[in-house]
Amino acid sequence: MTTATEQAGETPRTHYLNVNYGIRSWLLTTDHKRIGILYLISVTLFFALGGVMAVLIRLELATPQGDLFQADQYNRLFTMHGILMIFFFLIPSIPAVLGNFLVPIMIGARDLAFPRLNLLSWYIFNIGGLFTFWALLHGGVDTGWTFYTPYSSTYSGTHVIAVALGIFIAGFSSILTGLNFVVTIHRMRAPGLTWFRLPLFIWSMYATSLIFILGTPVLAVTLLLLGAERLFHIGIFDPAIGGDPLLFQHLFWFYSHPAVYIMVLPAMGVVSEIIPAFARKKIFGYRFIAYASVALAVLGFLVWGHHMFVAGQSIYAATVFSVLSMLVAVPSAVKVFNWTATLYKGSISWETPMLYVLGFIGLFTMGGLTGVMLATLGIDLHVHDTYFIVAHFHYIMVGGAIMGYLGGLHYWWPKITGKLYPKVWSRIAAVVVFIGFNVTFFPQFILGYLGMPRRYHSYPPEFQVLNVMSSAGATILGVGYVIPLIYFFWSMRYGKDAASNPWGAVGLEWETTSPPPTDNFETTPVVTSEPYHYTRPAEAPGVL
Amino acid sequence: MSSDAISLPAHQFDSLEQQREVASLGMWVFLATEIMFFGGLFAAYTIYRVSYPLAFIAASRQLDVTLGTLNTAVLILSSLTMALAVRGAQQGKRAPMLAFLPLTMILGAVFLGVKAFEYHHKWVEHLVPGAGFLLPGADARHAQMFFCLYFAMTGLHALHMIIGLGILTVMLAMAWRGRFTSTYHNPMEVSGLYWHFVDIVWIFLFPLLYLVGRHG
Amino acid sequence: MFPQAPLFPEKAATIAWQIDHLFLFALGGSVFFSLLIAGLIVYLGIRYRRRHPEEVGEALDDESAGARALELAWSVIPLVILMFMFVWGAKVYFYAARPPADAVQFYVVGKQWMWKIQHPEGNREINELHVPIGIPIKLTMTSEDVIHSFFIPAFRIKADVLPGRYTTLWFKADKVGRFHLFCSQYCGAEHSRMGGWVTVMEPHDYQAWLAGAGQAVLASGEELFSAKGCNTCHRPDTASRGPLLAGLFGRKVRLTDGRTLVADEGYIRESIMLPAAKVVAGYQPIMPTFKDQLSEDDLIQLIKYVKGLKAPEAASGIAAPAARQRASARGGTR
Amino acid sequence: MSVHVVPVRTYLLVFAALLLLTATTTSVAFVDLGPFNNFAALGIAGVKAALVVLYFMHVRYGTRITPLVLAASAFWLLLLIGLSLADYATRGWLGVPGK
Ligand code: HEA
Ligand code: HEA
Ligand code: HEC
Ligand code: CUA
Ligand SMILES: [Cu+2]
Repeated sequence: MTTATEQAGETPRTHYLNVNYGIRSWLLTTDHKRIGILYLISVTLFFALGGVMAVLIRLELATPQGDLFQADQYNRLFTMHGILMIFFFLIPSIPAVLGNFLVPIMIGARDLAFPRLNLLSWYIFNIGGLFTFWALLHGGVDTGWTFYTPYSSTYSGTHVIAVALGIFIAGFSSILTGLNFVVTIHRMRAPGLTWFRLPLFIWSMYATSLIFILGTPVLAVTLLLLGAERLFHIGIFDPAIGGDPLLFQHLFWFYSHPAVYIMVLPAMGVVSEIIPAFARKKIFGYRFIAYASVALAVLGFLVWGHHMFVAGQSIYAATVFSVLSMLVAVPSAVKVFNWTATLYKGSISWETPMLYVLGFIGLFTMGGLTGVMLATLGIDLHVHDTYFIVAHFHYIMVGGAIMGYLGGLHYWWPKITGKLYPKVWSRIAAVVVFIGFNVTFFPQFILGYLGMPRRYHSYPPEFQVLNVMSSAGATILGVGYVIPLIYFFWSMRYGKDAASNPWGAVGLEWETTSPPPTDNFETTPVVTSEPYHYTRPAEAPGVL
Repeated sequence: MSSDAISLPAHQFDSLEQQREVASLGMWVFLATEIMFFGGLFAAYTIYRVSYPLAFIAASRQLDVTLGTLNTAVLILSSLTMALAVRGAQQGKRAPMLAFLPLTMILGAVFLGVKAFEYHHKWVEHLVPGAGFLLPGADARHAQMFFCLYFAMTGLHALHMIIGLGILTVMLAMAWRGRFTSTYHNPMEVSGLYWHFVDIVWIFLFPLLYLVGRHG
Repeated sequence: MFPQAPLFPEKAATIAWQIDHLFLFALGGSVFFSLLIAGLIVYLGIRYRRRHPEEVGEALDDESAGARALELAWSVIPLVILMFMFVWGAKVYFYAARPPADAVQFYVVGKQWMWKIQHPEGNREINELHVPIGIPIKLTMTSEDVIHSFFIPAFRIKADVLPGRYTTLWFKADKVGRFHLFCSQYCGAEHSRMGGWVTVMEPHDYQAWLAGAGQAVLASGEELFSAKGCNTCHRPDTASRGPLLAGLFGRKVRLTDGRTLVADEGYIRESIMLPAAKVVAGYQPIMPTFKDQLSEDDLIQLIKYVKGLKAPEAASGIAAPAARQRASARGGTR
Repeated sequence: MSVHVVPVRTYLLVFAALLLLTATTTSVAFVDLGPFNNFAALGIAGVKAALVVLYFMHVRYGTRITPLVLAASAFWLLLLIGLSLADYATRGWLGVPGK
């Protein structure tokens, strides 16, 4: 394999990890790569916390009686699970970790446009996290991650304001990250790097940033209004003065539907990088995939009402939202088909990142197609607020987005840390995750159509068999997530050194050393070709 | 710090020119988020106004148009002085900045003073939503909705003004120390954009809140 | 061991099979596309496995006419399928939204954490709903506190139940039996226990049940109408200060601000709770609010009563008494 | 591209126009124009905002990207208002409560 051949005999090269040491050099860093790693630490902690709650949820649901926790404890569990996983793990995961690390490198820049703002974003994110964590220690919150009024504004006795504030604050970190990316991508590309030479990961980051910028503020103001209503006992969602609880839902979903594309677009970007790398060929339909990213970002803002089909919304509005939701499936379909077509006549190696990515395509397709079922008005009438929904979104978010995130981590890990992880273990983990995932969440589709409502602490006994399956699957899934955690840690100390381009991939990030120097490149690169330029073998250094 | 230290671009940029464009684009993108932030409130306003037109008319009549118009004029004037301060910065002249920045801040403070006076009045007149709310005549419940929105919208606007005053204080200090030159004055430009944006929000708030159904 | 573990829910209402058809069609399509994609991935992954480390894939020309056609095909074919799904789904949804004219009216009040149900005959029950088979039934629902959702999986329908508003659900049961009733919108601690049973009965059993069950009797709407003093203003003589309510339900009403709307339950409810919100053209907003004086149950009784007031001269349109003429200022009399 | 310094005269003219428009909008509000009162109020506010944006905020003299950012945010705001109004405006069309 590729050991330190390049650096043999020389003094250790300085790179961003060893330029300076000590906690201060990390906490005060403005280097986008180090900030990416700071985020990696933060989101992993939140994921573990949310994961532990998921385990407790599944433990409770293994029996129908609701005997492990009190009802109100259970309600806090799934609420905190949803909030931590969505706002503190999945939304920042790929953008803030991989995006931070890769965006400047992939466009040949020395750093993001606003490095100090970038560090500030990380602090803001953690302050928001601390608020939420504080609330968690003091009993948490029990409104569901959706905070529907008037339950959240009037009836809940838990720390709604603290958590809303936590999310509000963390939202600013999203906004600032998005702002940083947009400005960087617009203004700091290397010479020759035109829009249609950008890697598709950059396109998806750009589309994601658009949603950050235009969606997050609406959530912020909505949460502010909710907090004010709780504080002053009067406000604009209050039915007592003619307020409409549905307005809260409109405003909430105006952000939160696009937010699901915040979660999946970056994963799609990762997929678009990994597939050509492991099929060693140019991606099929580059432009269509690029446009589809932007189309998803825009169309994603037009469909929020599909969460309110049975909420008391006018049926005419529901019809409009339904047809628009159907449209949004088209760009997703375009992507899936283009990825699949890329495999045709490729030279495919089943490395770990590729395993995750192929898993992503399959599970995302299933999650997406069930999404289309939900967007079908007649079906949603029955399955709204049942486990069918729970299964749908875990298929996309856990089966899709997290698979993409893990695939990306495995793909760029050698670049980020300069170390290689054990191949066999990583493949085993990928398979365990895939199996555990399906065992956990497939039964939930059946449960949902049977009519088991979500957010249920206890349930009728005839649903038990499927629930036990799901709980058993969650155990497998949990093991699957812990294995990478172990070998990633292991690799940082004991892993072999990685070469600049361990996969033989094409892209600016593979042209610099692993790990890259603080300024990313020795000299500013000049781009002269299309992305994914795999045709001539000479260009792929045979380092494998 | 010496002035030539600042006339070099920061390390991630190739030129001052690029740095300037980046700063301005960054601010504009930030303003886009601000538009959506206020946008949530504007949407709520539109929906309730359409739902309860009579209550909104009745409630809006309780506001003082004279003070509202006055405040609009004050804010527009402050935008002018801000523009002139930025112009000074663009030319690298210290004197206009030192004259117009404080003037802008004073006008901002006047605006906030008037606003505080209006708030106080509403309190005295029992027009603050809640248990003490008292609006003679029709549909007091929905009129409270108007006042909820009124306080939320003008309150957030005032908060932005206060933040703006903080920013201008920093600008004043920087200008005082001669930090700005005709080649480097991004902070002034960008603060100016922010201030004007806050002005624009008011330009919309004023007719929506004060001028509903004044006729007839 | 385990009680029986079904994989597909029971069907007990006429709309259930419509939704099942739609669902099974969508499921078939989804299975097809999932297998297609999964199959292709696995097949291509194996077929084009990398043989030796230096190997490079063969770039396809994605600008060619063939590639364009391919892109077009896999955008348009899904689009067509999607539109088909949409139209079918919307048809079912509209069907579910429109109760038939002869539907029997039940009332449902949700509160943390129980369902209170009123039969047209005045019987009341809690967390149980007894209905006759084969008769369309319409539920008009509201909540006393937070949002709930009335969900009967065997009927495949649900609707959220909102505070301060009415929502509607209708069904025609076609199978005798006992079926789950759930609250499917999260509503607080005991959300998972806010449910019960729907019992579908043969009509004669239902009649027997109606007669047999000793139900608490509510103050009737008519009694409330005089007890709360409604009749001091809404009366068919010259002392009348408010519009005559006979024949109001279903009629067009014009408001002082120029809007017109159709008087439905929601409107009558609002007229009683927040009278000043929508003032009938030609009247002063003098009606007091009854917001704090009426329970949701009382309100339902009153609304039922007001709905039942038939216009005396409905067919002929003969000149009305004084109060009636004043009321005609409101346009759209029928 | 270097900095464009706008002449003081332009600023003063814009300022005068803004004051004039403020006076107009206030006085027009007291005249009954039916639904046009709303259009007038919003139209004038729009013109005022445009003046501030074009001159005080230098969009007239800047790069192409700024109007794009502005247009995008205005468009998104309209989406938010428009699609939620679509719900409120059509409630009750069917005459079945809650549909
Ligand atoms: C990353 C997250 C993510 C993503 C990407 C999506 C994607 C989609 N979602 Fe999902 N959704 C959620 C996360 C996500 N969702 C969450 C969290 C909830 C619940 C929130 C809560 O209430 O707590 C939810 C709920 C939800 C609902 C509300 C259900 C209810 O509460 O009643 C609906 C309804 O329309 C819906 C629809 C869709 C659709 C149409 C897509 C589409 O974008 C999917 C498009 C993809 C495909 C279609 C697959 C690929 C295509 C092909 C392989 C080609 C073949 C295709 C055809 C022939 C059609 N989703
Ligand atoms: C990104 C989002 C995300 C992710 C990753 C997950 C992951 C999982 N989720 Fe969850 N989930 C949501 C988002 C997510 N979920 C949301 C939004 C809701 C709705 C909330 C609401 O209704 O308001 C929800 C609700 C929800 C429910 C429904 C609750 C209810 O309605 O009553 C269930 C039930 O099974 C569930 C299960 C799981 C499981 C088994 C996992 C598994 O994938 C988790 C696997 C992970 C682990 C097992 C942890 C791994 C261990 C470590 C990393 C180490 C930890 C260890 C140390 C202590 C050192 N989730
Ligand atoms: C003080 C007099 C007064 C009393 C008491 C009163 N009303 Fe009214 N009501 C009015 C007037 C005046 C109107 C028309 C103006 C308006 O819509 O508010 C009206 C309107 C209505 C309407 C709408 C009628 C339409 O034609 O659209 C309904 C329904 C109604 N009242 C029901 C009731 C009920 C039920 C009660 C008792 C619980 C009641 N009212 C008590 C004066 C009264
Ligand atoms: Cu009531 Cu859930
Ligand atoms: Cu959605």
